[in-house]
Amino acid sequence: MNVLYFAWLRAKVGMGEERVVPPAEVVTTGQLVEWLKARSDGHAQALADLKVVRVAVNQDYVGWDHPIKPGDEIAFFPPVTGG
Amino acid sequence: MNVLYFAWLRAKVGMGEERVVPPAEVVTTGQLVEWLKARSDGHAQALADLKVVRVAVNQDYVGWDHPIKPGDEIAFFPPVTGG
Amino acid sequence: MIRVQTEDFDPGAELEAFSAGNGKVGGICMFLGLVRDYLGDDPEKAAQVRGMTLEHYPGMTERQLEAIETEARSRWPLHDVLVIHRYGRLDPGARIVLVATASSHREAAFQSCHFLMDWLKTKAPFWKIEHTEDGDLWVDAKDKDDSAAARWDQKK
Amino acid sequence: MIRVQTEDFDPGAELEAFSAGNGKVGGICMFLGLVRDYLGDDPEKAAQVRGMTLEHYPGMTERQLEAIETEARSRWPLHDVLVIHRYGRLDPGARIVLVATASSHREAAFQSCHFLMDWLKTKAPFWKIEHTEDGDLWVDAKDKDDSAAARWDQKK
Repeated sequence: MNVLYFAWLRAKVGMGEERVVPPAEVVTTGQLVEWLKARSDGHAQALADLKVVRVAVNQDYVGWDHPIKPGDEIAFFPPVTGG
Repeated sequence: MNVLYFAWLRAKVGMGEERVVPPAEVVTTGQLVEWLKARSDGHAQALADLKVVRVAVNQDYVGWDHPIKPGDEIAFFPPVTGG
Repeated sequence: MIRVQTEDFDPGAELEAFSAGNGKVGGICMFLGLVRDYLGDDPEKAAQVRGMTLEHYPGMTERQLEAIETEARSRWPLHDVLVIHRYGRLDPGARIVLVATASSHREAAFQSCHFLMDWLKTKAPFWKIEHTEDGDLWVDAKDKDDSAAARWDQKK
Repeated sequence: MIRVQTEDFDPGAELEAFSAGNGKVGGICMFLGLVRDYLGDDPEKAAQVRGMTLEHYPGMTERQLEAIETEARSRWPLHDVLVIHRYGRLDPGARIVLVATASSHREAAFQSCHFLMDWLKTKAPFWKIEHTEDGDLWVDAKDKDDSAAARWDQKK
Protein backbone atom coordinates (compact mmCIF):
# COMPACT_ATOMS: atom_id res chain seq x y z
CA MET A 1 0.00 0.00 0.00
CA ASN A 2 0.97 3.61 -0.55
CA VAL A 3 1.44 5.81 2.53
CA LEU A 4 1.48 9.61 2.28
CA TYR A 5 2.59 12.20 4.84
CA PHE A 6 1.75 15.91 4.76
CA ALA A 7 2.84 19.11 6.47
CA TRP A 8 4.90 18.63 9.64
CA LEU A 9 4.35 14.86 9.56
CA ARG A 10 6.19 14.80 6.23
CA ALA A 11 9.00 16.86 7.74
CA LYS A 12 9.33 14.53 10.73
CA VAL A 13 9.13 11.27 8.76
CA GLY A 14 11.58 12.73 6.27
CA MET A 15 9.59 11.81 3.18
CA GLY A 16 6.23 12.50 1.63
CA GLU A 17 5.43 9.06 0.34
CA GLU A 18 6.49 5.46 0.77
CA ARG A 19 5.34 2.06 -0.45
CA VAL A 20 5.02 -0.39 2.40
CA VAL A 21 4.01 -4.05 2.74
CA PRO A 22 2.98 -4.57 6.36
CA PRO A 23 2.45 -8.11 7.68
CA ALA A 24 -0.95 -9.70 7.15
CA GLU A 25 -2.09 -9.11 10.74
CA VAL A 26 -2.02 -5.31 10.19
CA VAL A 27 -5.61 -4.78 9.10
CA THR A 28 -6.64 -1.37 10.55
CA THR A 29 -5.34 2.18 10.34
CA GLY A 30 -4.49 2.05 14.05
CA GLN A 31 -2.48 -1.13 13.63
CA LEU A 32 -0.67 0.40 10.64
CA VAL A 33 0.34 3.36 12.81
CA GLU A 34 1.89 1.05 15.40
CA TRP A 35 3.75 -0.85 12.71
CA LEU A 36 4.98 2.35 11.01
CA LYS A 37 6.25 3.79 14.31
CA ALA A 38 8.77 0.95 14.51
CA ARG A 39 10.29 1.85 11.14
CA SER A 40 12.31 4.90 12.29
CA ASP A 41 12.62 7.57 14.96
CA GLY A 42 11.09 10.01 12.48
CA HIS A 43 8.01 7.82 12.05
CA ALA A 44 7.75 7.37 15.81
CA GLN A 45 7.88 11.14 16.39
CA ALA A 46 5.44 12.00 13.62
CA LEU A 47 2.86 9.48 14.85
CA ALA A 48 3.47 9.85 18.61
CA ASP A 49 0.29 11.83 19.40
CA LEU A 50 -2.71 10.76 17.35
CA LYS A 51 -4.81 13.60 18.79
CA VAL A 52 -3.04 15.86 16.30
CA VAL A 53 -2.99 13.39 13.43
CA ARG A 54 -5.75 12.73 10.90
CA VAL A 55 -5.90 9.72 8.61
CA ALA A 56 -7.55 9.26 5.22
CA VAL A 57 -7.97 6.01 3.30
CA ASN A 58 -8.41 6.43 -0.43
CA GLN A 59 -8.94 10.20 0.13
CA ASP A 60 -11.77 9.90 2.65
CA TYR A 61 -11.44 10.73 6.34
CA VAL A 62 -11.60 7.60 8.50
CA GLY A 63 -11.05 6.57 12.12
CA TRP A 64 -8.28 4.53 13.74
CA ASP A 65 -10.18 1.25 13.48
CA HIS A 66 -10.85 1.58 9.76
CA PRO A 67 -9.91 -1.52 7.71
CA ILE A 68 -7.01 -1.29 5.28
CA LYS A 69 -5.98 -3.58 2.45
CA PRO A 70 -3.22 -3.87 -0.15
CA GLY A 71 -3.59 -1.22 -2.84
CA ASP A 72 -5.06 1.39 -0.50
CA GLU A 73 -3.76 4.95 -0.46
CA ILE A 74 -3.33 5.90 3.19
CA ALA A 75 -2.50 9.47 4.21
CA PHE A 76 -1.46 10.90 7.58
CA PHE A 77 -1.59 14.63 8.22
CA PRO A 78 -2.27 17.28 10.87
CA PRO A 79 -5.68 18.97 11.32
CA VAL A 80 -6.21 21.08 8.24
CA THR A 81 -5.59 24.84 8.14
CA GLY A 82 -6.76 26.05 4.73
CA GLY A 83 -9.20 28.76 3.77
CA MET B 1 -44.13 72.32 7.91
CA ASN B 2 -43.15 70.29 4.87
CA VAL B 3 -44.99 66.99 4.30
CA LEU B 4 -43.60 64.34 1.93
CA TYR B 5 -45.33 61.25 0.51
CA PHE B 6 -43.55 58.29 -1.11
CA ALA B 7 -44.44 55.23 -3.19
CA TRP B 8 -48.17 54.40 -3.31
CA LEU B 9 -48.97 57.06 -0.71
CA ARG B 10 -47.69 59.66 -3.16
CA ALA B 11 -49.84 58.12 -5.91
CA LYS B 12 -52.97 58.20 -3.71
CA VAL B 13 -52.45 61.70 -2.34
CA GLY B 14 -51.66 62.87 -5.85
CA MET B 15 -48.50 64.77 -4.95
CA GLY B 16 -45.10 64.08 -3.44
CA GLU B 17 -44.78 67.13 -1.28
CA GLU B 18 -46.89 69.89 0.22
CA ARG B 19 -46.39 72.75 2.64
CA VAL B 20 -49.05 72.80 5.33
CA VAL B 21 -49.85 75.00 8.32
CA PRO B 22 -52.02 72.91 10.66
CA PRO B 23 -53.79 74.58 13.61
CA ALA B 24 -51.86 74.99 16.84
CA GLU B 25 -53.56 72.06 18.57
CA VAL B 26 -52.00 69.59 16.08
CA VAL B 27 -48.83 68.70 17.99
CA THR B 28 -48.17 64.99 17.22
CA THR B 29 -47.69 62.91 14.09
CA GLY B 30 -50.95 61.08 14.85
CA GLN B 31 -52.88 64.33 15.13
CA LEU B 32 -51.31 65.54 11.88
CA VAL B 33 -52.57 62.37 10.15
CA GLU B 34 -56.13 63.05 11.29
CA TRP B 35 -55.92 66.64 10.12
CA LEU B 36 -54.40 65.65 6.74
CA LYS B 37 -57.12 63.04 6.12
CA ALA B 38 -59.71 65.84 6.02
CA ARG B 39 -57.89 67.63 3.20
CA SER B 40 -58.98 65.33 0.34
CA ASP B 41 -60.27 61.86 -0.53
CA GLY B 42 -56.73 61.04 -1.71
CA HIS B 43 -55.27 61.97 1.67
CA ALA B 44 -57.98 59.97 3.42
CA GLN B 45 -57.29 56.89 1.32
CA ALA B 46 -53.52 57.12 1.62
CA LEU B 47 -53.62 57.43 5.41
CA ALA B 48 -56.60 55.13 6.07
CA ASP B 49 -54.62 52.19 7.46
CA LEU B 50 -51.65 53.23 9.58
CA LYS B 51 -50.51 49.62 9.92
CA VAL B 52 -49.05 49.97 6.42
CA VAL B 53 -47.78 53.52 6.87
CA ARG B 54 -44.48 54.62 8.36
CA VAL B 55 -43.66 58.16 9.46
CA ALA B 56 -40.36 59.98 9.73
CA VAL B 57 -39.73 63.39 11.29
CA ASN B 58 -36.62 65.14 10.05
CA GLN B 59 -35.52 61.87 8.42
CA ASP B 60 -35.71 59.70 11.53
CA TYR B 61 -38.33 57.00 12.09
CA VAL B 62 -40.80 57.97 14.82
CA GLY B 63 -44.09 56.76 16.28
CA TRP B 64 -47.61 58.22 16.05
CA ASP B 65 -47.29 60.19 19.29
CA HIS B 66 -44.08 61.94 18.26
CA PRO B 67 -44.17 65.75 18.69
CA ILE B 68 -44.10 67.94 15.59
CA LYS B 69 -43.42 71.63 15.21
CA PRO B 70 -43.30 74.27 12.48
CA GLY B 71 -40.28 73.79 10.24
CA ASP B 72 -40.23 70.00 10.57
CA GLU B 73 -39.91 67.74 7.55
CA ILE B 74 -42.53 65.02 7.95
CA ALA B 75 -42.64 62.04 5.60
CA PHE B 76 -45.26 59.31 5.18
CA PHE B 77 -44.44 56.12 3.27
CA PRO B 78 -45.12 52.38 3.13
CA PRO B 79 -42.86 49.79 4.78
CA VAL B 80 -39.60 49.87 2.84
CA THR B 81 -38.70 47.33 0.14
CA GLY B 82 -35.14 48.08 -0.93
CA GLY B 83 -32.09 45.87 -1.06
CA MET C 1 -18.66 54.31 2.71
CA ILE C 2 -22.23 54.85 1.51
CA ARG C 3 -23.17 55.57 -2.10
CA VAL C 4 -26.72 56.06 -3.39
CA GLN C 5 -26.80 56.45 -7.14
CA THR C 6 -28.67 55.77 -10.38
CA GLU C 7 -25.57 54.60 -12.27
CA ASP C 8 -24.51 50.99 -12.45
CA PHE C 9 -21.33 49.92 -10.63
CA ASP C 10 -18.57 47.40 -11.30
CA PRO C 11 -18.40 44.93 -8.39
CA GLY C 12 -14.93 43.74 -9.41
CA ALA C 13 -13.49 47.24 -9.51
CA GLU C 14 -15.22 48.11 -6.24
CA LEU C 15 -13.81 45.00 -4.62
CA GLU C 16 -10.32 45.71 -5.93
CA ALA C 17 -10.36 49.27 -4.54
CA PHE C 18 -11.99 48.11 -1.32
CA SER C 19 -9.36 45.57 -0.32
CA ALA C 20 -6.31 47.35 -1.62
CA GLY C 21 -3.27 47.54 0.57
CA ASN C 22 -4.48 46.78 4.08
CA GLY C 23 -2.45 43.82 5.24
CA LYS C 24 -4.66 43.34 8.27
CA VAL C 25 -7.66 42.31 6.20
CA GLY C 26 -8.04 38.53 6.29
CA GLY C 27 -11.51 38.27 4.85
CA ILE C 28 -13.94 40.21 2.73
CA CYS C 29 -17.60 39.31 2.52
CA MET C 30 -19.64 40.78 -0.30
CA PHE C 31 -23.31 40.56 -1.15
CA LEU C 32 -24.65 41.57 -4.53
CA GLY C 33 -28.40 41.94 -5.07
CA LEU C 34 -29.84 41.67 -8.57
CA VAL C 35 -33.22 42.29 -10.22
CA ARG C 36 -34.87 38.89 -10.75
CA ASP C 37 -36.96 38.25 -13.84
CA TYR C 38 -39.91 36.72 -11.98
CA LEU C 39 -42.59 37.86 -9.60
CA GLY C 40 -42.82 37.26 -5.90
CA ASP C 41 -41.26 34.03 -4.67
CA ASP C 42 -42.22 31.85 -7.62
CA PRO C 43 -39.49 31.28 -10.24
CA GLU C 44 -42.14 29.68 -12.47
CA LYS C 45 -43.61 33.12 -13.06
CA ALA C 46 -40.54 33.72 -15.14
CA ALA C 47 -39.96 36.55 -17.55
CA GLN C 48 -43.01 38.43 -16.34
CA VAL C 49 -41.04 41.28 -14.88
CA ARG C 50 -39.93 43.78 -17.46
CA GLY C 51 -37.95 45.71 -14.92
CA MET C 52 -38.49 47.73 -11.82
CA THR C 53 -38.16 51.27 -10.56
CA LEU C 54 -36.66 52.01 -7.19
CA GLU C 55 -37.87 55.17 -5.51
CA HIS C 56 -36.09 56.50 -2.45
CA TYR C 57 -36.16 59.36 0.04
CA PRO C 58 -33.08 61.47 -0.75
CA GLY C 59 -31.33 62.58 2.39
CA MET C 60 -33.03 60.10 4.71
CA THR C 61 -31.61 57.20 2.70
CA GLU C 62 -28.03 58.32 3.20
CA ARG C 63 -28.75 59.18 6.84
CA GLN C 64 -30.19 55.74 7.60
CA LEU C 65 -27.47 53.87 5.70
CA GLU C 66 -24.79 55.80 7.57
CA ALA C 67 -26.47 54.91 10.85
CA ILE C 68 -26.51 51.24 9.84
CA GLU C 69 -22.82 51.38 8.90
CA THR C 70 -22.01 52.99 12.26
CA GLU C 71 -23.96 50.27 14.05
CA ALA C 72 -22.10 47.52 12.17
CA ARG C 73 -18.73 49.07 12.99
CA SER C 74 -19.69 49.24 16.66
CA ARG C 75 -20.60 45.54 16.72
CA TRP C 76 -17.71 44.03 14.75
CA PRO C 77 -14.03 44.91 14.24
CA LEU C 78 -14.20 46.10 10.64
CA HIS C 79 -11.47 47.64 8.54
CA ASP C 80 -13.85 48.85 5.89
CA VAL C 81 -17.52 48.95 4.91
CA LEU C 82 -19.02 49.68 1.50
CA VAL C 83 -22.70 50.04 0.66
CA ILE C 84 -23.82 50.99 -2.85
CA HIS C 85 -27.56 51.16 -3.53
CA ARG C 86 -29.06 52.18 -6.85
CA TYR C 87 -32.40 53.83 -7.52
CA GLY C 88 -34.36 54.64 -10.67
CA ARG C 89 -35.34 52.26 -13.47
CA LEU C 90 -33.59 48.88 -13.49
CA ASP C 91 -33.85 46.07 -16.05
CA PRO C 92 -34.07 42.37 -15.12
CA GLY C 93 -30.61 41.12 -14.19
CA ALA C 94 -29.43 44.60 -13.21
CA ARG C 95 -27.40 45.15 -10.06
CA ILE C 96 -29.36 46.83 -7.26
CA VAL C 97 -27.20 46.75 -4.18
CA LEU C 98 -23.69 45.87 -3.09
CA VAL C 99 -22.61 45.46 0.51
CA ALA C 100 -19.03 44.59 1.40
CA THR C 101 -17.22 44.29 4.72
CA ALA C 102 -13.55 43.72 5.44
CA SER C 103 -12.24 42.31 8.69
CA SER C 104 -9.28 40.44 10.05
CA HIS C 105 -11.59 37.53 10.73
CA ARG C 106 -14.03 35.76 8.46
CA GLU C 107 -16.76 35.42 11.08
CA ALA C 108 -16.89 39.20 11.58
CA ALA C 109 -16.91 39.78 7.82
CA PHE C 110 -19.77 37.33 7.26
CA GLN C 111 -21.90 38.47 10.16
CA SER C 112 -21.53 42.19 9.55
CA CYS C 113 -22.31 41.86 5.83
CA HIS C 114 -25.39 39.80 6.62
CA PHE C 115 -26.43 42.30 9.30
CA LEU C 116 -26.03 45.25 6.94
CA MET C 117 -28.23 43.62 4.29
CA ASP C 118 -30.90 42.65 6.82
CA TRP C 119 -31.05 46.10 8.37
CA LEU C 120 -30.88 47.83 5.03
CA LYS C 121 -33.89 45.79 3.89
CA THR C 122 -36.03 47.07 6.76
CA LYS C 123 -34.62 50.54 7.50
CA ALA C 124 -33.39 52.16 4.28
CA PRO C 125 -36.24 54.12 2.67
CA PHE C 126 -36.42 52.50 -0.76
CA TRP C 127 -39.58 51.29 -2.51
CA LYS C 128 -39.77 49.00 -5.49
CA ILE C 129 -42.37 49.07 -8.20
CA GLU C 130 -42.31 46.11 -10.59
CA HIS C 131 -43.19 46.70 -14.23
CA THR C 132 -45.05 43.61 -15.42
CA GLU C 133 -47.16 42.49 -18.37
CA ASP C 134 -50.20 43.24 -16.23
CA GLY C 135 -49.14 46.72 -15.20
CA ASP C 136 -47.12 48.29 -12.42
CA LEU C 137 -47.16 46.74 -8.95
CA TRP C 138 -45.74 48.19 -5.76
CA VAL C 139 -43.74 45.46 -4.02
CA ASP C 140 -45.05 44.62 -0.55
CA ALA C 141 -42.71 44.48 2.41
CA LYS C 142 -42.11 40.95 3.63
CA ASP C 143 -42.58 39.67 7.17
CA LYS C 144 -39.51 37.49 6.70
CA ASP C 145 -37.40 40.60 6.15
CA ASP C 146 -38.60 41.94 9.50
CA SER C 147 -37.76 38.69 11.27
CA ALA C 148 -34.39 38.52 9.52
CA ALA C 149 -33.58 41.99 10.85
CA ALA C 150 -35.01 41.23 14.30
CA ARG C 151 -32.58 38.37 14.98
CA TRP C 152 -29.77 40.95 15.19
CA ASP C 153 -31.64 42.68 18.02
CA GLN C 154 -31.43 39.50 20.05
CA LYS C 155 -27.73 39.09 19.38
CA LYS C 156 -26.85 42.59 20.46
CA MET D 1 -17.43 24.53 -9.67
CA ILE D 2 -14.22 23.72 -7.80
CA ARG D 3 -10.79 25.00 -8.79
CA VAL D 4 -7.54 24.28 -6.95
CA GLN D 5 -4.64 26.18 -8.43
CA THR D 6 -1.36 27.99 -7.80
CA GLU D 7 -2.24 30.96 -10.02
CA ASP D 8 -3.91 34.10 -8.74
CA PHE D 9 -7.50 34.83 -9.79
CA ASP D 10 -9.50 37.97 -10.53
CA PRO D 11 -12.50 38.15 -8.17
CA GLY D 12 -14.24 40.73 -10.36
CA ALA D 13 -13.93 38.66 -13.51
CA GLU D 14 -15.00 35.53 -11.62
CA LEU D 15 -18.02 37.32 -10.25
CA GLU D 16 -18.95 38.67 -13.66
CA ALA D 17 -18.81 35.21 -15.25
CA PHE D 18 -20.55 33.64 -12.26
CA SER D 19 -23.66 35.80 -12.31
CA ALA D 20 -24.01 36.22 -16.04
CA GLY D 21 -27.40 35.74 -17.58
CA ASN D 22 -29.45 33.85 -15.02
CA GLY D 23 -32.50 36.00 -14.35
CA LYS D 24 -33.50 33.85 -11.39
CA VAL D 25 -30.49 34.88 -9.34
CA GLY D 26 -31.52 37.50 -6.82
CA GLY D 27 -28.44 37.45 -4.62
CA ILE D 28 -24.81 36.49 -4.75
CA CYS D 29 -22.70 36.11 -1.64
CA MET D 30 -18.97 36.03 -2.00
CA PHE D 31 -16.18 35.53 0.49
CA LEU D 32 -12.58 36.35 -0.31
CA GLY D 33 -9.80 35.20 2.00
CA LEU D 34 -6.46 37.03 2.00
CA VAL D 35 -3.01 36.46 3.51
CA ARG D 36 -2.69 38.78 6.53
CA ASP D 37 0.61 40.41 7.34
CA TYR D 38 0.56 39.53 11.04
CA LEU D 39 0.85 36.41 13.14
CA GLY D 40 -1.91 34.57 14.93
CA ASP D 41 -4.77 36.74 16.16
CA ASP D 42 -2.75 39.80 17.10
CA PRO D 43 -2.71 42.65 14.57
CA GLU D 44 0.02 44.32 16.65
CA LYS D 45 2.45 41.65 15.49
CA ALA D 46 2.29 43.40 12.16
CA ALA D 47 4.60 42.91 9.23
CA GLN D 48 6.16 39.84 10.77
CA VAL D 49 4.80 37.49 8.16
CA ARG D 50 6.81 37.52 4.96
CA GLY D 51 4.34 35.20 3.31
CA MET D 52 3.08 31.68 3.57
CA THR D 53 3.10 28.44 1.69
CA LEU D 54 -0.04 26.38 1.35
CA GLU D 55 0.49 22.66 0.93
CA HIS D 56 -2.39 20.41 -0.06
CA TYR D 57 -3.25 16.80 -0.85
CA PRO D 58 -3.86 16.69 -4.60
CA GLY D 59 -6.87 14.56 -5.42
CA MET D 60 -8.29 14.49 -1.92
CA THR D 61 -8.62 18.29 -1.94
CA GLU D 62 -10.81 18.29 -5.04
CA ARG D 63 -12.75 15.28 -3.75
CA GLN D 64 -13.51 16.93 -0.41
CA LEU D 65 -14.39 20.30 -1.94
CA GLU D 66 -16.77 18.62 -4.38
CA ALA D 67 -18.41 16.79 -1.49
CA ILE D 68 -18.81 20.12 0.36
CA GLU D 69 -20.34 21.73 -2.74
CA THR D 70 -22.76 18.80 -3.09
CA GLU D 71 -23.74 19.15 0.55
CA ALA D 72 -24.38 22.90 0.16
CA ARG D 73 -26.54 22.33 -2.91
CA SER D 74 -28.58 19.73 -1.03
CA ARG D 75 -29.24 22.14 1.83
CA TRP D 76 -30.04 25.36 -0.06
CA PRO D 77 -31.62 26.17 -3.42
CA LEU D 78 -28.53 27.37 -5.27
CA HIS D 79 -28.18 28.34 -8.91
CA ASP D 80 -24.40 28.24 -8.82
CA VAL D 81 -21.44 27.57 -6.55
CA LEU D 82 -17.81 28.56 -7.10
CA VAL D 83 -14.85 27.63 -4.92
CA ILE D 84 -11.32 28.65 -5.88
CA HIS D 85 -8.49 27.73 -3.50
CA ARG D 86 -4.84 28.46 -4.17
CA TYR D 87 -1.79 26.56 -2.95
CA GLY D 88 1.94 27.22 -3.11
CA ARG D 89 3.81 30.31 -1.98
CA LEU D 90 1.70 33.39 -1.26
CA ASP D 91 2.82 36.91 -0.31
CA PRO D 92 1.10 39.04 2.36
CA GLY D 93 -2.09 40.50 0.91
CA ALA D 94 -2.40 37.71 -1.66
CA ARG D 95 -5.75 36.10 -2.36
CA ILE D 96 -6.06 32.57 -0.93
CA VAL D 97 -9.65 31.50 -1.39
CA LEU D 98 -12.85 32.63 -3.03
CA VAL D 99 -16.26 31.14 -2.32
CA ALA D 100 -19.36 32.40 -4.11
CA THR D 101 -22.96 31.24 -4.09
CA ALA D 102 -25.91 32.41 -6.17
CA SER D 103 -29.51 31.94 -5.14
CA SER D 104 -32.90 33.48 -5.72
CA HIS D 105 -32.92 34.49 -2.06
CA ARG D 106 -30.34 36.39 -0.04
CA GLU D 107 -30.68 34.21 3.04
CA ALA D 108 -29.78 31.06 1.09
CA ALA D 109 -26.85 32.85 -0.57
CA PHE D 110 -25.48 34.10 2.77
CA GLN D 111 -25.93 30.85 4.66
CA SER D 112 -24.53 28.58 1.98
CA CYS D 113 -21.46 30.77 1.44
CA HIS D 114 -20.80 30.86 5.17
CA PHE D 115 -21.32 27.09 5.40
CA LEU D 116 -18.91 26.43 2.52
CA MET D 117 -16.17 28.51 4.17
CA ASP D 118 -16.69 26.88 7.58
CA TRP D 119 -16.63 23.36 6.19
CA LEU D 120 -13.74 24.10 3.87
CA LYS D 121 -11.75 25.31 6.87
CA THR D 122 -12.12 21.98 8.68
CA LYS D 123 -12.41 19.44 5.85
CA ALA D 124 -10.31 20.52 2.88
CA PRO D 125 -6.76 19.10 3.23
CA PHE D 126 -4.68 22.27 3.12
CA TRP D 127 -1.89 23.20 5.50
CA LYS D 128 -0.32 26.61 5.97
CA ILE D 129 3.26 27.33 6.87
CA GLU D 130 4.00 30.96 7.74
CA HIS D 131 7.37 32.40 6.76
CA THR D 132 8.38 34.80 9.53
CA GLU D 133 11.43 36.70 10.71
CA ASP D 134 11.98 33.90 13.22
CA GLY D 135 11.70 31.06 10.73
CA ASP D 136 8.94 28.89 9.32
CA LEU D 137 5.95 27.98 11.47
CA TRP D 138 3.22 25.47 10.69
CA VAL D 139 -0.11 27.11 11.46
CA ASP D 140 -2.11 25.24 14.11
CA ALA D 141 -5.73 24.33 13.54
CA LYS D 142 -8.09 26.43 15.62
CA ASP D 143 -10.81 25.15 17.93
CA LYS D 144 -13.01 28.02 16.85
CA ASP D 145 -12.91 26.71 13.28
CA ASP D 146 -14.19 23.35 14.52
CA SER D 147 -17.01 24.98 16.46
CA ALA D 148 -17.85 27.21 13.49
CA ALA D 149 -18.21 24.12 11.32
CA ALA D 150 -20.09 22.19 14.01
CA ARG D 151 -22.95 24.67 14.16
CA TRP D 152 -23.99 23.53 10.68
CA ASP D 153 -24.37 19.97 11.99
CA GLN D 154 -27.00 21.19 14.43
CA LYS D 155 -28.89 23.06 11.75
CA LYS D 156 -29.08 20.11 9.39
